Amino acid sequence: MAIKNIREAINETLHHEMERDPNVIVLGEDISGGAGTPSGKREAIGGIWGTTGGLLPKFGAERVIDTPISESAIVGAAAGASLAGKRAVAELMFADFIGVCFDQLYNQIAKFRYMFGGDVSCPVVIRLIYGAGMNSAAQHSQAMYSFLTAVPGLKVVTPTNAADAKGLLTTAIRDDDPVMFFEHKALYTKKCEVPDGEHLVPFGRASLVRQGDAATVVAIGRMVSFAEKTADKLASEGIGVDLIDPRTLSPLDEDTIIDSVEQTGRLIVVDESPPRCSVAGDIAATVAAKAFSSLKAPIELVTAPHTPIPFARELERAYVPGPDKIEASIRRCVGYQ
Amino acid sequence: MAIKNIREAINETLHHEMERDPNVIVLGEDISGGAGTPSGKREAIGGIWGTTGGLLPKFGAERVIDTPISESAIVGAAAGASLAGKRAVAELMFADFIGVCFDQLYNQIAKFRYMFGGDVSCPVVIRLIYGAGMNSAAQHSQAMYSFLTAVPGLKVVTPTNAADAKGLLTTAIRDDDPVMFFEHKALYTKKCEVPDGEHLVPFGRASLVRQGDAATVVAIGRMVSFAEKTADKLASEGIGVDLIDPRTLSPLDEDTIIDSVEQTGRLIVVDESPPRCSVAGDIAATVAAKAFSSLKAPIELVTAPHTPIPFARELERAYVPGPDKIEASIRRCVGYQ
Amino acid sequence: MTIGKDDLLRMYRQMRTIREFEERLHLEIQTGEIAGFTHLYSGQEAVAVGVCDLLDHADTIVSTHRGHGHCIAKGCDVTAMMLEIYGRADGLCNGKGGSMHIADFEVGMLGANGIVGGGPPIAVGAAIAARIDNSDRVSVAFGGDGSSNQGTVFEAMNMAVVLKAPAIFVFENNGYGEHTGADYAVGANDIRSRSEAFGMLSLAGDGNDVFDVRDKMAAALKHARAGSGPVSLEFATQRYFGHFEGDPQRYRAKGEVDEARTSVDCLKQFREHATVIAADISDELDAIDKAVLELIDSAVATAKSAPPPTADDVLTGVYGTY
Amino acid sequence: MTIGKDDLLRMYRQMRTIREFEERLHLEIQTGEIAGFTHLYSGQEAVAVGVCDLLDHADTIVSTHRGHGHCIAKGCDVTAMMLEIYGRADGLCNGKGGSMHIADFEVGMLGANGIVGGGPPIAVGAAIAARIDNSDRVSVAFGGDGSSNQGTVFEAMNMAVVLKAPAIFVFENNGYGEHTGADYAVGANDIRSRSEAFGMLSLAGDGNDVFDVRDKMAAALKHARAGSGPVSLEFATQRYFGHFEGDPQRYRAKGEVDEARTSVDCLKQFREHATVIAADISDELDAIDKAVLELIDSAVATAKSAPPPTADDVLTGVYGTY
Ligand SMILES: Cc1ncc(C[n+]2csc(CCOP(=O)(O)OP(=O)(O)O)c2C)c(N)n1
Ligand SMILES: Cc1ncc(C[n+]2csc(CCOP(=O)(O)OP(=O)(O)O)c2C)c(N)n1
Ligand SMILES: [Mg+2]
Ligand SMILES: [Mg+2]
Repeated sequence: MAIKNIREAINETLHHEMERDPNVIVLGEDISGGAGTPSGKREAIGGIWGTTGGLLPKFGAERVIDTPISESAIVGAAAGASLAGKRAVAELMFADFIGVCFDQLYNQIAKFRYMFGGDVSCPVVIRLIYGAGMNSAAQHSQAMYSFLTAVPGLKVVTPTNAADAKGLLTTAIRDDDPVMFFEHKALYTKKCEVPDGEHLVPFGRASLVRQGDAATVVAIGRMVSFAEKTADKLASEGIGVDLIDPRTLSPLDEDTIIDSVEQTGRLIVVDESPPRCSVAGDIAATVAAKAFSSLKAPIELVTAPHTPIPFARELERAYVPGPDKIEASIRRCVGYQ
Repeated sequence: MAIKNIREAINETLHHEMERDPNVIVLGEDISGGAGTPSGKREAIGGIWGTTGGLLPKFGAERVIDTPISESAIVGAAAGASLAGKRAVAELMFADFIGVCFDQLYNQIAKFRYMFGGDVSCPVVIRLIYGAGMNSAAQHSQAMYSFLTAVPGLKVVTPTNAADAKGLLTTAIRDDDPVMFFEHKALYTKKCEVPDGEHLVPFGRASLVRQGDAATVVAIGRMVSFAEKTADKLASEGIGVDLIDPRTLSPLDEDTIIDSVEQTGRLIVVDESPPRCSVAGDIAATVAAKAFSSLKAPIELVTAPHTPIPFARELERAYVPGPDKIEASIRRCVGYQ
Repeated sequence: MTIGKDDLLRMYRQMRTIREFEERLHLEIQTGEIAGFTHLYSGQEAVAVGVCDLLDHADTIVSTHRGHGHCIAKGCDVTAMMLEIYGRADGLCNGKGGSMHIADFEVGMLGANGIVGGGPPIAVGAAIAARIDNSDRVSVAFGGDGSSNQGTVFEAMNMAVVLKAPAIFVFENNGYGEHTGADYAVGANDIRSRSEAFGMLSLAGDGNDVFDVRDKMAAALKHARAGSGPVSLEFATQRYFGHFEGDPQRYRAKGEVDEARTSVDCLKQFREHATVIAADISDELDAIDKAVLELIDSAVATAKSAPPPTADDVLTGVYGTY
Repeated sequence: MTIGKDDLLRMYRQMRTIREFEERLHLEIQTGEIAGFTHLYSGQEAVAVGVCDLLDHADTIVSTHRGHGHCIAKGCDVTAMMLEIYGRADGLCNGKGGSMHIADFEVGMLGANGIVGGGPPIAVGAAIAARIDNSDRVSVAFGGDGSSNQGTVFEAMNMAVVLKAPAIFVFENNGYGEHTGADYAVGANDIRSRSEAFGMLSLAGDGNDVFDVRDKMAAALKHARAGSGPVSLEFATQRYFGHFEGDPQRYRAKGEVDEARTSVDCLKQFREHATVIAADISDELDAIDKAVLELIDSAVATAKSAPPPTADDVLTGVYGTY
């Protein structure tokens, strides 16, 4: 075991998987950087988030591919390479850019296996860097995993700590289905113990981050960190909650969520996305349909408002659901008679 | 009043609004047809769904614009024209094609007003022809209004009869916000009485299609027709339900839904989309959060399965939620103690 | 390229099979037994066959909504295709894909595509894979004149150039995108020049002359297999039927199709050329006509009597594991 | 085109204002007071000014992530821009947009854009509107070399040709898309030829020479305002700072920027040309330097002391009515 942050865990996992399997390739914009520049020096950047550094020197430009600014071609090429025997890992430097390649994600990659009769595999991983917290404004801060969770044929993963980042990315790369791997830009420096050597986290298994019987809190992505703080604060007051990190949104570990709600009778879902057709709503609906008899209080949804993401510090801070909002919702839910 | 089908209602509304306001323009692929062909004859088709026929002869090629197969440019051009004083009505001949123009919809059109400080209007209407029922398979049959309902800044409309089609399209064209107008391909020939002259249906007002106190059924798009049949059948057995057609998914008329659930205590939501992050789930979550104390039974979600849409007749029939499934859910919900 | 008699017979059989397949579908569709949208390839056979004749199963192609001809030329089983188009359980895609989504990876057919411009980026990926494998495989993307206005196609061409990928972009300019003419929708209507501007070898040819198509493809293969990067080929051709079956075709000039069928038809031209190269070939060509007719008859008969999928099949084949 | 002294002074003031605005931001950003990603325009001033000098407020432009120069050249208020970049309530977009989303419809500035290639389709729409109004307005889309690989840009160019829309596509080839060179990412690295292949008037020029830019733009305007359709202009230029503030710029050649600043700098060149045209102009140029410096000083001071928006503002301005 060693302490690592998420950025390091992802970089090491990419190195490890590329060593392990010569069919693994990586592509995206400025994955290495420096191609065709006056300096001629490659590795000018190693990915703008620093997650793909060192890959090109070690594995060469054939397998570590810097691309033009052409997301449809990036995702499509990743798909085509994966249909032809590779395991392509493509980076969308901002998840917000799914807008310019959405067809390749939702009409192509997601549907190949089904449309073609069930036997065809497209083992591609799309790494999407998402989330607010850097004042990148409306087009560079979104948490839109709901769009891809909605799409049959895709798997959606949202690691929230370095150990899971390693375990889930390893599973994603070795998985025979297309995986949308969401990395929160504000979590890259989050540190924790990471198992050495082989470490796989299975899809569809939530992790129980905190335990308690007063309520069930399901938090997604960066919201897990906020909910941890809140849970610890409330615990010190004797209000213990189950804090569940689904880890994968598709498949979703309904059992763990429902089992917990059957114990606590109360559900709070925390999601950085706007509320409409969100993963928060999706989980709430599932519980309202499948654990209704256990519910003792209205389901609380803690989400961003139904607005685009504003630029100014004060506005973004007010936009993102924070520990205060989470605490208020938990108290309201627990207090409901 | 006169009997018209939805295709006729939409075509007449486009004619009427273009006559009324010289700033209204229409664009899309084969809106008129025949441009640059050996015959040289325009109006070769009048829109592949026949909804834009007669516009070009009457209003000319400047305002009725046949475009290349370039959806990003179509939606972007509609947006730009609308920022520059026009009211553009663009057709996506299959809603499934949002994949190749999604950025213009969700990062551009939806966000202009907010990003630019709140005073800018982009009064554009995107007509999206959607839905299963014609065995058009995985890429030409989807009902993905959830993707756009999720996007702050957009309004989403789903007319289910000719009168509403006229009233909602009129409102959409005169609205100063971007409106996503979903037309179900299997409903075009559905007929009903349509008011003559000016007829506007306000956004955010659901219609109560059937009345009863045993349960609340919310159905979307084509599902309304199926739910009507089921409701009438059950009514003849003395099981009366409130059948609610939201008509607009964004804004959503939560009050009408919640008021009904407060009477009936039971909710069934019927949606042609797959279940994850769907409008069905969205409505269920809203009710679970805001009308919990009234609920007497688990919320029933009647949706398509979490699969792409299959081609074969037998498969598509099994994929689309039909009256049988709706009936079973209502009975289960009403029977729950 | 020198062409032997077997080459002639093989190419003719392929073209005739496509023609027969499509002409027969045109009739069968009118019975209402076939569901969905069907886009027929009749008239364009020389392109699919001239391009695919020099490929082997290791080489891959991606196709379009008008994909039957590409599938047959690449070696898909005709009966399995017919079953798919009829939506049968034993169809090439178990009835889940239909006419617009036929694929057969065994023969290097990576899929038809219902999205105009959906294929080329995917073809570039397959080409990248070929490069990484140090193989001399190539990857072909078919597309129409209308598709040359879709952004994804340009992105794919540029990326192929940047990565020197062995991708070959084949544009079939049949003069129409649905009900609109290429003279209107394709600025300058010169797809070869669009491709050339990215810095790739770009050739244009006569899509009604299978020999010309094959020669251009031979040049493209020489270039791509040698690792010299992508190639673009534009072929002028025409479709004999509507955009989809049911198209009223009001955009046609009077007698346009009859004229094409009698003057530039690829099969007609082929017979003329072929008899010059091999005087005694006509009987063998007639024999092929007969054999193909029987093949299509039996494919249709098999499809009509084959069992449909069952409702449970809807839920299978979404994921490998879930 | 003949150029009078007022023209010279006006253009110089604009270029100097942009330069000062950006050089000052470069310093202020290091204090940590400015949030988000900022992409500076220093080095490229001659393009924005040469292009916008002949436009009036009725003409529209759409810009990119690197939009400050375009905004200033089109007439946006410099202090209101500074307030926006500082995220203040009285910013041009009330602090909701920030550096990447500045717009001011009053002066025909239809918005910067955080999405590479997001703007050109929108510009085509504005051009269509100009046509419908029978006005002689034009619509300009700015973009970089990297954006010339984004599908949306090609779609926009083709559609503009097809609709003969008065759109002018201005490509600023500064040699880089982020950390990657145009020589690598832009196949053939010849954007002019890409545009020409769609059948539009396409010119290339020296982006460091505001007079050349202005001449090319004059030709473009003559063409577009006359209803002869769209135009594409490619200008070679360079950016002095990193892609965004904070960029380590490991891709630079040694002394690359210093070399550019001393040899081809647009302001330096301008002074040389200007004094040839009007010998006595340097004092006035010096006066402009001084005035601009004061303007930027006061803009920064105003921005620093201005109040931020309040939490409630998050919820406003999403819809006109809802
Ligand atoms: C992205 C997208 N836009 C529009 C369509 C509808 N459509 C299907 S085929 C077609 C015309 C394609 O023309 P072309 O590329 O010339 O191929 P052809 O039909 O002539 O073989 C159109 C517009 C589509 N399937 N996908
Ligand atoms: C669709 C999309 N892809 C990627 C990015 C990230 N990005 C922002 S600017 C940029 C480089 C653009 O290069 P260029 O067009 O040459 O403009 P320049 O930065 O040189 O002014 C990239 C890749 C983006 N904003 N949008
Ligand atoms: Mg065509
Ligand atoms: Mg650049």
